[in-house]
Amino acid sequence: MEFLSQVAAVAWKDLRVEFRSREILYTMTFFAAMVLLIFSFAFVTREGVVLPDVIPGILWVAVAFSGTLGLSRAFDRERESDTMRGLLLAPCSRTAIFLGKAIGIATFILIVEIVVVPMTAVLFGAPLFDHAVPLVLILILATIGYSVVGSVFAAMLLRTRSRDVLLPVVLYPILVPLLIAGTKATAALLEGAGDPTAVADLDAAYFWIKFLAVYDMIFIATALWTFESLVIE
Amino acid sequence: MKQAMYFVFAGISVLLFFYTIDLIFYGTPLDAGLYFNQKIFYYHVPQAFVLFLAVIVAGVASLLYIKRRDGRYDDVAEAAGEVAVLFGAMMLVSGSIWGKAAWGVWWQWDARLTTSLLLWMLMVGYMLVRKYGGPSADRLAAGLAIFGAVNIPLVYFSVKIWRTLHPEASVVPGLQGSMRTTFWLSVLLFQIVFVLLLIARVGQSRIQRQVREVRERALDAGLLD
Amino acid sequence: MSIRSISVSNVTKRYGLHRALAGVSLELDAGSLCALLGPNGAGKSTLLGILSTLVRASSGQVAYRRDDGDERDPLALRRQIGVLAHSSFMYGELTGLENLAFYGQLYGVAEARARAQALLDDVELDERARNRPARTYSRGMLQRLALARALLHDPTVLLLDEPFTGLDRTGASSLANALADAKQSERILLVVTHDLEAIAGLTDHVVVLKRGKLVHEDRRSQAVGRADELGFSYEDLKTIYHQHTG
Amino acid sequence: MRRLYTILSAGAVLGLAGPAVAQNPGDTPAPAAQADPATGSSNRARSSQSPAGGLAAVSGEDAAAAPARADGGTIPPAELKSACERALRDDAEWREALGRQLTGALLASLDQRVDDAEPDQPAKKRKLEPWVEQLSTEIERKIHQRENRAIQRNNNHVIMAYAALWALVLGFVVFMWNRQRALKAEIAQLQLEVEEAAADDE
Repeated sequence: MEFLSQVAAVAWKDLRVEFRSREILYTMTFFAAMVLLIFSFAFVTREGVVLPDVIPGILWVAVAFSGTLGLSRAFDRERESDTMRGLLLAPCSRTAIFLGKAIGIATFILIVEIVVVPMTAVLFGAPLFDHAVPLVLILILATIGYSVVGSVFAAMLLRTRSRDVLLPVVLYPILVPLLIAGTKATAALLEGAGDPTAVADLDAAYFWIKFLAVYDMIFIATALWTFESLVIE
Repeated sequence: MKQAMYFVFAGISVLLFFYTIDLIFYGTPLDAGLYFNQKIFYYHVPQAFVLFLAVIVAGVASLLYIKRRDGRYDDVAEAAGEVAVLFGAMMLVSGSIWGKAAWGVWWQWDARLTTSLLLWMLMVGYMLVRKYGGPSADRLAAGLAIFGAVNIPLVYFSVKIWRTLHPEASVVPGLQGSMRTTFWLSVLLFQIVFVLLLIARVGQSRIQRQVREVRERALDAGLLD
Repeated sequence: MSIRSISVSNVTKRYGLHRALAGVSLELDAGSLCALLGPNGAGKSTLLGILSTLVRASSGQVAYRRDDGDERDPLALRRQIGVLAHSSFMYGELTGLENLAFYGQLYGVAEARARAQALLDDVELDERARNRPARTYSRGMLQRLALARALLHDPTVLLLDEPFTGLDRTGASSLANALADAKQSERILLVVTHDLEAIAGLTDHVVVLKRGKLVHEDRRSQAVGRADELGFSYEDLKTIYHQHTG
Repeated sequence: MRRLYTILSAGAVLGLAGPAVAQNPGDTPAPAAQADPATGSSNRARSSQSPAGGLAAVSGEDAAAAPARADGGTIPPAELKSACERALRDDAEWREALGRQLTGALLASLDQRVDDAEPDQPAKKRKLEPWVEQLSTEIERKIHQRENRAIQRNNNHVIMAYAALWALVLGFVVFMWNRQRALKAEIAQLQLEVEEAAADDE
């Protein structure tokens, strides 16, 4: 029981500190918006229209990159103010700290998604919200998976010199299935974007949602099982 | 004894190499569609097997390393990682040549090729982490190897569903007669070469570790400074 | 279960090929304040890190003795150890009270908020100050907050790393009083410092480290509980320090 | 015998077997060369026709009547033939023109052959002299055979692949070899250091 209260304490602290300074939230959101704009230079055709099946790609790349930004910043902040040592000194297992941080980061990414997804819908005219329920499911499941795996590696990279460089190197190969699933699920939702008659390929979307759930479970289990021995000095 | 076994296997692999070369160029009929280019198939697919195997070996060895804190497993993981990068490179080269012959383009986003490329990128990342990870590089690399190995089936399925519009029958069971024997002989050849290279590479990283430990122990004992 | 003594036997620590500690052995007892002196880079902080279970020794053992045998479980150990470091471990955005409440929850302290309020009174952080974000605190206030944090879970071992640096006269003397009280209540105290004057009179055990080796150790048996009989005076500490690190 | 030779060569070049692909029956590729029964006969037919008539046919108009002699009698074909051969031999320019015309006709027939193959093209059937037809099918077959052999032969492409693979393995082994040597040097150096240190301590 104490484990859960410790996880809650760390998560609550992270959220409270962030809502006071909002440093990560603003930077991540701005960065994600910038990624969207940069992609629009690449994909908006002369007539000002974006090919429909590129839109999920743009969305998920923006989320993935801004997530990495948020991840490394969240852990860097603990290291700079040396508060990480305060946490490590506390009588709680490293896994509790890691889970607390993961919950914090998941919340940050979700907040960024709340801004970025409507923005994509507006900028690229994608009817994302026709099927809001599956969309929200996809976003939540993907964010959970992302923050769990991301936190594991960000925590391990804490004291490494070249961590900002190594985090993407380490993280993206592992996140490939998640990004594929996210992109394909969103694409399935936008399937019938053109003509009103076509119904979006819902069962494909739900397949990918199940895939994301399996991905999350597998990596949460792996993280819980190996994290303690991965970070012990 | 181990040394002798090693050279026995090396000999077998050389013989098997000649035999498979002969079989590939003479023993097997030309493929109806690809004529001669199909011949690369006998090397391409076994390499992919070895790549997958090497990643799994690296993952399991890393898991044992962090659970048992024993440097020997780390050597195996490092060796398997490097050999995986080698075989991955070979597989990609032969794959793209076969692609050029079969589909006329150097790279084809075929499900299996893409999965192998992603796995190869993972192991290249593994080498990068080992090289630039600093003092905690071993644990970091172990973490990546474990998560990477767990990731294989996920990558395989997600890419398979993403890339295969039509589920085409896998080529391997379709072989008959001399093609089949040649194929499985080449697979055997590559497994042996993989094990040989792995053992040699493990020996090397073990020596490196032992040298480092001797130096450290000497430091502790105040012998060196 | 409080820890009665800590015995360090032949502990070494190596970062890659750099040797921070080379075979240090010493005993720390309840109710005594040990001053760990030595030039920079002598390995003082490393030793403190090892004692606080944060850093793992390359070789050698550290035994934390309780009345009924050794304490092995690191989580239980950390419940008994309080650390006051140069950095305050405080979150700038959170107020003093919130910081303490957070750590209280982490340490599993019963009624963390009440306990925090009491400690903030002890360290004389008034009502207005404790509800301001910690980043607005002065160095002295931050140090007092950090001391409150270190004592939050009533640890029997108190490790202090350069606690006096940056403190003004009143701050240093109030910290010294707090240390005296801690000694009074039979805790194990280890102070790493250069500020000999601040700990003069409190120290009954001096250890000098130089380049990772223990070069000098001296105890002044001071009857337990008799704060008035001074242990090492300022002059004693100065001579010892210069003698062994000259 | 040939296989043994190839194996040795393979060994020498480490997998760069330059197999002379024996044309053993098992190896003939699927598109069997259609043995063209007519080729034999078409040569005979061509020689009996007078080249002049052939020329007219080549340019597509109907065959003209036999040429008349100035004095109204017809010139016997044999005399006509030898006169023509002499002319061909002497007048290089005319010969070349004749040759060019002939190849032009052949190319036209091949083009038409391609057109016929086009499914959506309306088959513009142009009446061609039979011997031109046979000649073009024969050429086409020859091209096909050459393509076929090239494909069979383009082992340089696949051999390059095998070579690249084994070069990679070789590169890896050499890379490990160097690292082994560096390791040995480091061990020797460490040995030295330890001995020195031990010597100092006594």
